[in-house]
Amino acid sequence: MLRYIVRRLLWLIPVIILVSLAIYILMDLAPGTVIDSLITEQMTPEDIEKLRQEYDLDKPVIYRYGKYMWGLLHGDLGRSQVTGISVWESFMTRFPATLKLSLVSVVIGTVLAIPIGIFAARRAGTIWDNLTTGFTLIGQSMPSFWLGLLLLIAFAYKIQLFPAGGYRGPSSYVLPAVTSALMMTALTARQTRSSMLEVLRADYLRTARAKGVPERLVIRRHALKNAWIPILTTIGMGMSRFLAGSAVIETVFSWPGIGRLTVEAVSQRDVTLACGCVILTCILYVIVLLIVDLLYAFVDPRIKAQYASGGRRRKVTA
Amino acid sequence: MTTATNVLVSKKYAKRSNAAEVWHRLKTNKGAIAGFTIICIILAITLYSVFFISYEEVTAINVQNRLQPPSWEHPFGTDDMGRDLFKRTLYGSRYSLLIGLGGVSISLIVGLILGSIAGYFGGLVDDLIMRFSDFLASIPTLLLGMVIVTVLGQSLPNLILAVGVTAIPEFIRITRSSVLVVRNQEFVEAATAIGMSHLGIIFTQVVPNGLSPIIVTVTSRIGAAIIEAASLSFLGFGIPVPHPEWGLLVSEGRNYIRIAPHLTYFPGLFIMVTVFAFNILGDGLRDALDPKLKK
Amino acid sequence: MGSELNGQAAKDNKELVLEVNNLVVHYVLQEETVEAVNGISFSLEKGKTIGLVGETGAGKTTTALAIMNLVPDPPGVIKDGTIKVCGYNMLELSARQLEKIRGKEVSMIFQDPMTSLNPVITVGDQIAESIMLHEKLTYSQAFNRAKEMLEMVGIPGARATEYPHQFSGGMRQRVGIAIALACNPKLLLADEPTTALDVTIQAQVLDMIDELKRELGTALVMITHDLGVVAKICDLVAVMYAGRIVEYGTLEDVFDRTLHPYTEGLFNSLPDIRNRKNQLQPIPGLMPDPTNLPRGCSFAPRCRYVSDACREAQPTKHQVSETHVIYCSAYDDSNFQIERARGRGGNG
Amino acid sequence: MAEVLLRVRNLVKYFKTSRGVVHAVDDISFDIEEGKTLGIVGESGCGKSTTGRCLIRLIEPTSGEIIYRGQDICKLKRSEMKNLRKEMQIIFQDPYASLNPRKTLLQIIAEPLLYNKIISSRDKFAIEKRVLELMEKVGLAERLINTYPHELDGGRRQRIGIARALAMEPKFIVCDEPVSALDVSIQAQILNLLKELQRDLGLTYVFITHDLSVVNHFSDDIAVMYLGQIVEKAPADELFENPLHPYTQALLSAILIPAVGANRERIKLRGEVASPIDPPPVCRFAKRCNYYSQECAHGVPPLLEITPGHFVACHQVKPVAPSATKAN
Repeated sequence: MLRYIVRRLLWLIPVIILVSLAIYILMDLAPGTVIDSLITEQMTPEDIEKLRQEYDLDKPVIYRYGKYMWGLLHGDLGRSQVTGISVWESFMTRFPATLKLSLVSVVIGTVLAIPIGIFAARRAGTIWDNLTTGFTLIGQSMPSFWLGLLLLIAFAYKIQLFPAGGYRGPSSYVLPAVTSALMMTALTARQTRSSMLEVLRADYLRTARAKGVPERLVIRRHALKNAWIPILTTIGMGMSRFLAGSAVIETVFSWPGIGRLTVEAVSQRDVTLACGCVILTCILYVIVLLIVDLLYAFVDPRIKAQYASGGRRRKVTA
Repeated sequence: MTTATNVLVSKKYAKRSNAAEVWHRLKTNKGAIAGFTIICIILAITLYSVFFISYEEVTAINVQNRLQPPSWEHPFGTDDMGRDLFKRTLYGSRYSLLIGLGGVSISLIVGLILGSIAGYFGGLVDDLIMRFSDFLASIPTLLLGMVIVTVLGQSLPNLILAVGVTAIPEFIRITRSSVLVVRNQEFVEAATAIGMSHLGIIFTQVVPNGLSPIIVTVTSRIGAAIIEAASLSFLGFGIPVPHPEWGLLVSEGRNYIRIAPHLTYFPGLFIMVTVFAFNILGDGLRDALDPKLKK
Repeated sequence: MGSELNGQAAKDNKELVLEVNNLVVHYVLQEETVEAVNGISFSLEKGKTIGLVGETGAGKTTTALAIMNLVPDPPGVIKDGTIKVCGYNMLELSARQLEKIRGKEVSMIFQDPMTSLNPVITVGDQIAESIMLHEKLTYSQAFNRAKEMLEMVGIPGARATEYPHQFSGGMRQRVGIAIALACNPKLLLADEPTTALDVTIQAQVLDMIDELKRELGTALVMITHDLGVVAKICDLVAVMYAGRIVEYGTLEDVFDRTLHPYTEGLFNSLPDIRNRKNQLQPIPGLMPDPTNLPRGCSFAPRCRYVSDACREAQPTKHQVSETHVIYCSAYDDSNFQIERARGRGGNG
Repeated sequence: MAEVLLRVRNLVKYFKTSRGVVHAVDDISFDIEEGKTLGIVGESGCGKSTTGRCLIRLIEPTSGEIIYRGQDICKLKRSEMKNLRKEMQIIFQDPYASLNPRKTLLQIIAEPLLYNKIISSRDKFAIEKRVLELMEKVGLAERLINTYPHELDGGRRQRIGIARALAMEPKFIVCDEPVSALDVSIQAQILNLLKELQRDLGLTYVFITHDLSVVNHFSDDIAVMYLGQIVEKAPADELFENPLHPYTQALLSAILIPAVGANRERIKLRGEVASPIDPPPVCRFAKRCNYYSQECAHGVPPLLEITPGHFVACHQVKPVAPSATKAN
């Protein structure tokens, strides 16, 4: 088991190297540099040249990348080229906001979605099933920024129930959390429904009923336990999708999280900060996926045995 | 019977083919019909806009008319530059369709080739391709899209490329697993037994049988690509202004959300309806192609 | 509620563990109706074994599920008939009453040991579950009983904490048997319990079912397509075809005094291990489409003794002896004999 | 005596897995005479299907020789093998998985003809004529020509599989459990059909099955496999009357005979089949054997000819008298 975790974490190393290489060099090659925003009318060509030297822009990309990697090797992500604050510090001041929001929405989403999914699966083919399927399909089809804006218009401007943005107090959580939780609910409920449908056909449920297990326990103990794998996958996917897409919701609600930080860094050509943000987000992303994979072992002894024997991660199709 | 050799016996017993059977089941699926109808309407809108709405018309500034609420003259109202939002929204449909179809084509082609190679041959090739796919999948999609657009510059083709690249791992995975399923079937062995080559087997046995999950993924992935592109535009990494791309329209509307919320409503609604149509069609296709439903 | 059930049980005949009367089960699908079971009746005494024999689609499994009142609904509909297990009318009990009887009075072993055990629950817990439900024991007591059950079916009790995937097919089927026998049921339904197993393992499992059945005095309904299995462990045989019983009697009645043309056809289809040069005489044609059964005898299209009367009307019932019943119109002619009977030299 | 059509020498097939090397087929040798049937029996996982697939090179053997009409097919190039495939065919166990679900009966049976350019794909009439001929030969009604496999029952599908195998007029057919998925009455139909075809076309069969009464009925010679090795091989009569290997004896005693009072005392075996992964170099059956002695822990017993035509691989084949069956 431990060997499996270690192997998965080691996989991060080539990812970090490749991601940083790709992003650092690509962004460096992109038109425009970080000093574009620092240059003012009054500056003489000499001043600009000095600035370029300060940022090592007179040297080849490989030099800058090497310097960056050297730092990275020592655990130093460098400093933002715009603000001069260390990348690690900028990231960590923003990270709690994103983490809290994603946890809140994952919890709300899961708690809502699983009963909805079971409800729909057990009434497959009825009007109730069609209604929930319709709801989840619409939820999946809505761009999150649009849903966020609609909620803003309704609950922050028309009836001023919640603040329109910012990160102050519990009431500011409501709208962004609801927005992302709705997306999560739609996704997870759909997955729960289809994996429950799959499980409800299984032979071992017939065995359980033949033993005289009450229907409610057949669902809760025998069926749901087996449906967990794909549901977990979706929750994990939702969580990582949230991380990936956090920029959008954070922008809508002026939420000071890592998504917005990355967007700002990329638009300002702040190569060091952008690269650092992407690397750290990738690490988070991989860790979330790893946690989900480890949870599989919890719910399914077959997968646990696979990990123990050093087998590769089971590919679960969502 | 044997005397009338000028008529093929198989003609005499002609019946519905497999494709016709799927089409028949699709026709009886209300969701799929609804999705298909909406997609046709959107296509019609796009064709109309291509022929009857000019780029100048939707980008020309008319400050006197700015931020008017919806009316008969301007069904969706006007924006901060006084441009008719209705026409701008109709004009914008082409971007979403192009991005959806174009982006998915890119990921489909790359994913199909790499995925089937990985699935059919296995071994080292499989390992290499899957490592590449894992690597690509470990970068959050929106971030990858942002970086690609930033590096290559903001334009429609680059946006399509960005959206396409991010979905490649998904297509590699789906293709690979459906090829794996088919490859281990006995009828593939039977084809080997009659002396068929690898290429022959891939094209006559594996591809036709592994296609269903791929078709379903393509359909629902189009929707996801449209949303992703709109999100990139919304964040300022899309097609440059003043092109009336839907995500960009919502983003512009956001600045006037208090005084002119209609700027936000309509383009967003169009995104949702389009994506919904593709999703619901994908759902219907999945049911129609499901072999379990076959008798 | 328990006393109410007991009272009902006391009224009925104690000897009969199972009475099935005119059972009709259909699967109503969107475009068609599958007529799976079309009016079968049989009964079983305490401690006896009946073999339900037939080919795919004969309605054997549906009958067993109907006895448990577990026919999946939809699409399954029990159209007619009564089923009494130990005196309880299975088709009229409430869901809660059924739950009390299933696993306690009647239980079932399923065909495929690979899919019929829950993969994420330890085998010990799966056995203990039914003990806890029916015997009101604490978890640790029930788990100890589960270990004893495992020992009884020949698996070390220490393996109770393992999961199904850690067992081989034969072992899993033993676990299935342990689950079914955990609460000492009066009636056991075994749905092709050895079909998925290898020859030597099949023999082991059959021996074990036979021994346990004798030890516990359980009545057994053995569903199978294998006449060898029937010969080994059954006292009574019901041969089924297209949802009906065509021949019913003791093992000797059906095997040594075969009367029905279909039963004869089954015997003629089997290679004889004692005479390998023996030519097989298969039954021509195929099983009728269960959504579109013929008007007359369902076997008529494949029967070598068919007459026009067979095609027109349902076969008539002939009670040949106290134990032996056949449904075949050919015997309306008292001189009629099938070839197998002639071979025996039994002149009528 | 008929000519030897296929000579197998020291055939080995290993599969590498993460848990070790699976010895699926471990050094087996046998001959098949033209026009005869060799039955291969064994329980699941004994390597009988792998052997069958190796014989026609659907799976590449790890080592060994498969000599068909004097040439070793393992050494043939792809193109040479393609020509030979016309003579060597296979009928599969699962009539559901072995037919491409997206093709009609016509397309499935015509595929080998078209692919090997036996008939030009332009000559629709010739194709159809040949397909109808084959359909008639295996007993499929003309009206089924455009049906898809999923519309048909198991017996008819198996007939399609046979027609496809016959399309190129093969001389040698591997039948991999062709009847084990079928009902009794249908099973007899297919067995009779295969026998008829053998008689009419002079076919040579390898008949793989786990069903002893079927193999007894169908084969001239029988090889019994256990964990990748042949433990006993003899003419069918001889094997059933005078089984010498303890495993064969146990296997035969486990057969359930469909007659009242015909079932004798069964020879009980200990435990279950061991793992085929990296087996120790001793008799594979030793752990379960009722006649186990010190001798059995020394090396894999070779397959020796005990009486003419009767081969047994057992360290103690002499002490095992036929009467031992009853003594147990």
